[in-house]
Amino acid sequence: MITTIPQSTAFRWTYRAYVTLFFIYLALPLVTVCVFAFNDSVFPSLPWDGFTWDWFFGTETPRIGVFHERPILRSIVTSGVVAFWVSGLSVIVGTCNAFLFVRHDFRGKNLLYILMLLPLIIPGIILGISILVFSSSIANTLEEATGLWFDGLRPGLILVVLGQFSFITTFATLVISARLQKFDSSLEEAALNLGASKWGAIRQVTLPFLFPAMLAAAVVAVLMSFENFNTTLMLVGSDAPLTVTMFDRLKLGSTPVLNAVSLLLIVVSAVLGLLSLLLKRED
Amino acid sequence: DTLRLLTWGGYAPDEVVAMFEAETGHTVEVTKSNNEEMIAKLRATNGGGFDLAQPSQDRVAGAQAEFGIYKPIDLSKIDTSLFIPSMMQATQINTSFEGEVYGVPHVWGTSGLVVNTAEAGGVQDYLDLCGPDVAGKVSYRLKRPTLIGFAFSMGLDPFAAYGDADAYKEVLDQVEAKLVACKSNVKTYWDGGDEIKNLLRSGEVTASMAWDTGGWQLNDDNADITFVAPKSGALGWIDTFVIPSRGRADDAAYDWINFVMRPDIAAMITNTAGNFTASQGGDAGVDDALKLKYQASFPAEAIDNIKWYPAVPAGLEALEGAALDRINAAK
Amino acid sequence: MSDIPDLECRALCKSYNDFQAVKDVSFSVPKGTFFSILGPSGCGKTTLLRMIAGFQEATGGDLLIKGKSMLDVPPNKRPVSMVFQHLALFPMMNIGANVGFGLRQRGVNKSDIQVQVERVLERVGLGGVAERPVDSLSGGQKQRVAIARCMVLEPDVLLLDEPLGALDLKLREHMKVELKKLQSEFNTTFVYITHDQSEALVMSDQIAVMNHGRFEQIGTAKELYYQPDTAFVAGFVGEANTHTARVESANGEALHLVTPDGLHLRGVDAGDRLAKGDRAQIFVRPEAIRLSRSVADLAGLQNTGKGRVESVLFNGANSQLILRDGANGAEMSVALPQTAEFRDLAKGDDIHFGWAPDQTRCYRQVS
Amino acid sequence: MSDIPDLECRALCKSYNDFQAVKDVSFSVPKGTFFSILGPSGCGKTTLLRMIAGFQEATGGDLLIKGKSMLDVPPNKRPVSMVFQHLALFPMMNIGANVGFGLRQRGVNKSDIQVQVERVLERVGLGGVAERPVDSLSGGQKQRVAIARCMVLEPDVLLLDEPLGALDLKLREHMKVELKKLQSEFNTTFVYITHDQSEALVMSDQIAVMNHGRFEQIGTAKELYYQPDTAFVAGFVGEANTHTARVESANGEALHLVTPDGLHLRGVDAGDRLAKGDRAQIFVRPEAIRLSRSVADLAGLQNTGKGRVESVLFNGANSQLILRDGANGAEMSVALPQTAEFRDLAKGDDIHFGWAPDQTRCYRQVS
Amino acid sequence: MRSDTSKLGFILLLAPLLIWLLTLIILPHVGMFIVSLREKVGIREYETGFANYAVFFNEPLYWNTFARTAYMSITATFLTLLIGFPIAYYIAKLTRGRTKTTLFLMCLIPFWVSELVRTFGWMILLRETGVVSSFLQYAGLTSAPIEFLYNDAAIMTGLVYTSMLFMVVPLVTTLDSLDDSLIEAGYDLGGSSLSILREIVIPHAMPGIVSGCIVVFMLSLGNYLTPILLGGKDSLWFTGLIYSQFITRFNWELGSAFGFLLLGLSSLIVFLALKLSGQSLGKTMGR
Ligand SMILES: Nc1ncnc2c1ncn2[C@@H]1O[C@H](COP(=O)(O)OP(=O)(O)OP(=O)(O)O)[C@@H](O)[C@H]1O
Ligand SMILES: Nc1ncnc2c1ncn2[C@@H]1O[C@H](COP(=O)(O)OP(=O)(O)OP(=O)(O)O)[C@@H](O)[C@H]1O
Ligand SMILES: NCCCCNCCCN
Ligand SMILES: [Mg+2]
Ligand SMILES: [Mg+2]
Repeated sequence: MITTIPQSTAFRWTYRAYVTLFFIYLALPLVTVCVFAFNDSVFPSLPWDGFTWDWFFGTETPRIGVFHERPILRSIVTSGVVAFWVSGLSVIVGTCNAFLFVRHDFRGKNLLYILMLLPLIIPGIILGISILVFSSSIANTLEEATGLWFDGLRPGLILVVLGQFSFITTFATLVISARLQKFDSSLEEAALNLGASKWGAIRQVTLPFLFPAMLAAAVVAVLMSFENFNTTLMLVGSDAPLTVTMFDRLKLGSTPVLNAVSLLLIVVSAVLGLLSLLLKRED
Repeated sequence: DTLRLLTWGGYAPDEVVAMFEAETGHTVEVTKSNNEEMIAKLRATNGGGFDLAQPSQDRVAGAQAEFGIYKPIDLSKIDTSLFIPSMMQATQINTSFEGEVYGVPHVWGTSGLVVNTAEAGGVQDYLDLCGPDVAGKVSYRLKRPTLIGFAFSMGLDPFAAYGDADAYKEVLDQVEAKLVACKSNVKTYWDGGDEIKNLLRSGEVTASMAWDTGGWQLNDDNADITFVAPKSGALGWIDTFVIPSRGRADDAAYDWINFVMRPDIAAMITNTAGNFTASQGGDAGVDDALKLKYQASFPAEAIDNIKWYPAVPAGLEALEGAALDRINAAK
Repeated sequence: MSDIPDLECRALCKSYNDFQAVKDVSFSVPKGTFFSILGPSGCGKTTLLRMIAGFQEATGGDLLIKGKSMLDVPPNKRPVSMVFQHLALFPMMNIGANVGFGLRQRGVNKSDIQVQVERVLERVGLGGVAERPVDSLSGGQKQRVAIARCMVLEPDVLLLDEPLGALDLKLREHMKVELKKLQSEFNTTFVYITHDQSEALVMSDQIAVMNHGRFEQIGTAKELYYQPDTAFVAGFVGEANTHTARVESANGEALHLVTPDGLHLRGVDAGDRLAKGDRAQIFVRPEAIRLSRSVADLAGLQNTGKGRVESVLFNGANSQLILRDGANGAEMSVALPQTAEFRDLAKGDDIHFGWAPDQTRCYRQVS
Repeated sequence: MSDIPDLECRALCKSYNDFQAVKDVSFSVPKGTFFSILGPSGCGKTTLLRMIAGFQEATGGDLLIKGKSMLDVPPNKRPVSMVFQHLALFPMMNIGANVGFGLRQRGVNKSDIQVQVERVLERVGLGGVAERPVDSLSGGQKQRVAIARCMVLEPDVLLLDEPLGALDLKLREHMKVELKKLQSEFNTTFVYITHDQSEALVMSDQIAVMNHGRFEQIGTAKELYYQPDTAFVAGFVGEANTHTARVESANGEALHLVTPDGLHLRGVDAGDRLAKGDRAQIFVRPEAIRLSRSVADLAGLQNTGKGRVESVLFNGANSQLILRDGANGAEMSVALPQTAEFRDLAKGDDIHFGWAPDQTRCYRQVS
Repeated sequence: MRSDTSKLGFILLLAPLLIWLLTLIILPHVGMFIVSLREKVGIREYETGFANYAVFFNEPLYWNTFARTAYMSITATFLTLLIGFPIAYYIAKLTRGRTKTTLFLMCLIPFWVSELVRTFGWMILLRETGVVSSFLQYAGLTSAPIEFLYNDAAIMTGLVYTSMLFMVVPLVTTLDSLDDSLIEAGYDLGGSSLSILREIVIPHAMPGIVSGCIVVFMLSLGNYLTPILLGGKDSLWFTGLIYSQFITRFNWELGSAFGFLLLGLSSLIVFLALKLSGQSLGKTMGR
């Protein structure tokens, strides 16, 4: 049951075997994806035709490596731009929300809190289509009324950013609120008592305290943005982020280039994921 | 300018793009897609987001009527002499709406059967895909060409029923029943050209309904696999150029059209995409091997038997969609 | 000039909605005094202190520092500093930055800050630690940093909200002595709140005992201990045995009382001017009770009795006996004298006890 | 039958890798005893208790309850119950379900459980609260529920791991007395661990003082206080002034010592058989030191001196003086007698002091 | 004066929240609802009514798919809980220090990789010419290749895999907060492992279980990639229907109606789960 309670050896070993199997199950698909990035074949499947770096550095069709695939490189940049805006916006709004929910009491607070949590239980695809439908009808109305074009309200990067922002902000709010809740408000009072102004106290004491959480929230936001598919799919215009590009590729039939991209993604995500955990542990 | 091109896989090979960019100074961003998604995207953006798209000719007029997502083609900006006149004309007729022309032809080809003759030599027509000898080794798309192909194979004439929704519904019901019964034979419904090629190449699928080019390309690696024009007739399609109503780089779009229709470029595209183009003299530079395969798949009577798609009247797609959904849901 | 008190409260009040947390509190603290506010949990100490610091607005009365009203001065402009219960050292800054924080807010230039920070750290015995992170210090050292952080600003009044509450027993004992020493070195006015009587008694020049939002008594430790003004103070400061009784006769301060069991006691009136027939509450400290094996030894004491030892709570120098009074069965605790004479006393033994009338303080019973 | 002890440990050991947390501990606890284990933090108390409960495996020695070895019995089968430091009441159950938990595990039927739960709750003075949630109780009440939860199972031995540690001062004082009372009512063997000497002294029949994994001494409170076997016990139990000195001459137990400053002291050998020339550590309790304004009064005491009052730590009955010895400048704390004679003593006053040789316990100095 | 500035501060904090919720959550859903009420009667002609909802109820295909999606999602949720609980327990209670951190991190790594990549991995593993089939042939356990892809079991494998971390993480967090001494106390009072699990561990872990289940259920219900890519011809999933109404049928009106029904279903099931377990959304999800 716990380490201090004696258990039979058979039980302990069965339990350990189960845990081991579980982690094999977790690792298997990822390891497979990574391994086949080096298969010297145009399919990411058996048989194993030898080792190659082509799917990273190749320049000859059909073996064009990730680093020479313009569309993939472009979509990585697109994903990066989207992630930047999404994490920036959601951390800012999340920080405001955290202050609002932790520091203020007002009528309707509970209702707003539930509303704030709602994006967690709305399927991503619904978020996507509702924003698509809504922004399109606004755009139609505006265009009819003014004769101008409102491209920002049509599928494209702006909507992708807004769509992802709409639910990632909830995560940012939760992460930052959790830390702000742990903030001992007497620290702020101490700053006031030592002569700091209200804003000075927040800037010099509260925000530095929140910083690890804000950074962790930003990393989480970047990761969620990078991997988001359902919401993005409905809002994407001509600039497709990486997952959408990969999905299109996958539908058309996969080559190990996809494995190569995945491998890079896994490496980067793992690094970022670890980073965010390290930051969280500072809490 | 940047030309945002919404097209099929293979229609804008990297070398062609590079040559075009070098020659004109435009940049090209290629998004690969299919008919439904092209229209869906343009509908969502209200005709924005892209500067040039390539739906099939039967999908232009209906979509224009419903959503108004294209702008008329300015034929004066196109070097019409580059096109095979008959195709140009047929396409213009099919893509006209309220007196304006919305599309010009680019690539044409057929859908038929791609078969591993060593393992599924018996497959000669669409209905043969439902035979017991290929059980579990079959693939086709769950899209309208499959409905049409099976209808012809069952001795029906879906195109004749286009004008009459009830009659067409009748046709669809029969096809639906057939495809539901056939479902157990299917390994998976394929989606993109490379996907079906992978399935055939790996041997997971031995007989499929697919585009002709796939068969010819696979033939290079495995002589057993090839395209077979079905007994009841291959389905002929022409993919077009259309200009989205809110495209922002019309000049670049026209430049692209005129560029890729040049016989030398057209030949390059044929060599990668596998399909012939509407370019006058474009087949001159095509690999002899490809021409041979084409001729082997299409003896004269097979060419005559090709069923060319007429434009889809608006509204029929809803019927087809419902039928496809039911097939998908069947167990 | 020097007769203006550093801190003065005049009928200060604070209500939360209907609830009056601080009621009409008035006091003044002369310069350089160690002033403690002692009271049970929830009596309003923190509220009072936070009003002085400016974190809570008074709902009535006035508050003056060096003779100037502070009511409209925001907390960051008041010449008072506060040591928080959990110290509230800034964890994101090193020790030097913590101590220099207030000077930075005043816009003092960097090199001056550094000099002053180092000087004050040395005064609290922590020279050379400026670069170290806060967490590298022990509890007692942190305490000193918190004080240094305030003292560097040379406040008129230093407020301390139970700063020893979070420390463990041994360290608390030690810091009591240390705090008092620091205060007399800096010669700054300290206002110290606590619910631990021994802290207040040991350190303070003046103590105010607070209860239910009111000050019950202000005085030195000895005054509170030996001459408590009210029953509450008598019970809260130090231990005491209590009885209730009726006043049989009053002769000036000297009272003659009878308990409900008919026991006669002699006591002194603690100031409530009790008269015959009044119900009184009586307090007798355990150490005021003398023990003896023979009645004769206790002859001089007017209140005597005989009891049986219920239990011996042996605790070295602070041992106590729990006696059961033979006359009325009441429990009584008696400090066990350090003389070897009573060391062998055990449960069940009988013993005589007695105490003097002037150790028997009587208050009016409030029912 | 009754001479089989309830609990017996024989050379019990516990190592964590290289580190020996409990070393060769042997003791036995007769039925009905309140047995305390007292020692500083980290000395191995919890480890020992958890071995008894079965949550930690002994790495050597034997452990018997009512004469039966428990080494191979899993914790849920041992006839001992444990009151955890933070009580470990189940927050997901109401009070009745908490107390009835153990009986449910034994398969006792529902109505019996209800009856027994109610009975034991009444015995701890909490009748009728069975339906209430755990959190509706005060700290002291929770304590009693935790005890009731164990006692309902009628264990042979009840183990308590610093159960008062989390309570505040006043409540802790109160619970000390209460715990002792409960123990004698249930007449169950209690094994109680604490690092607070006053808890151990007040409640226990027998106390073991533990240090670095070893038992230094087992005895009653008085034995430990007045006849500590080792320097550690002398320093840990009760307060003491310490000196170091060299033995000048030894005459049986009586020693004559000289401090490094040349001061001559008379003391008794605490059992280390000191000889001339040995270095000794000397302990004198603050309350053993007598004060007087005249030297003459202290004539009988062989160790005397004169000092100046450094500070008066007034704390009611427990007031202390800090004296600075005029002869060698050492600080000394002296309990302030309760007699009014010294009440007016103030900082800077000079006073004579002295103590008897038998209050001067000497141990061999371990360098 | 002081209360004026704090009022301004409050409004400044409130504004982003309101703008966010209003323009990206509330109004879009209202808009979607309005669109779902538009019946198409001809080319570019619409009327208002519930026809789109009627389509749903009259076509067995749609509500069958709806039911299947709900049923599969609930199954996936239970499976995930069943598989994940012992793991979370192991990490939270049976490991310490470095091992614990490592195992916890190992749990998280797949979580940070896009779902697409994870599913892609399963495709490579499960396809007829894939790793598992080849391995079985190599090991002599089977003579012919086996197709593991394109069936409900494959979908379930993918869903459980994708969701696992969202179950394990909240479980580890709540189990971590279970004081070991409660378990010891239970044991000390004579409890068996099973009764302690039932009476102490599970009641304590309830908020984690509920929040994990809600998240996993929502993720499964709203999943699009896994059923499409692993399910093949049997991939039917309600999100797929929504997607095809928007993308291949250009029928936003029906698609919006479907979207609303899905939202209704998910809210209903979450509501029921919260009611049955006596938890609240704020408590479980807000952590
Ligand atoms: N913001 C508030 N709203 C309502 N009542 C409050 C508020 N703050 C404190 N109180 C009440 O005022 C009374 C005094 O509280 P205060 O914190 O001043 O007590 P305290 O003497 O410092 O107690 P402690 O020794 O426990 O710190 C308490 O009864 C408390 O419940
Ligand atoms: N699992 C363990 N592994 C290694 N060392 C341990 C372990 N548990 C305890 N120790 C060490 O054993 C020694 C005794 O610990 P134990 O908890 O028994 O002390 P304690 O007397 O109960 O202290 P406290 O009064 O602080 O509770 C300590 O030095 C501790 O660091
Ligand atoms: N129904 C029309 C099909 C059009 C197909 N275009 C195919 C391009 C393949 N490379
Ligand atoms: Mg307080
Ligand atoms: Mg311990």
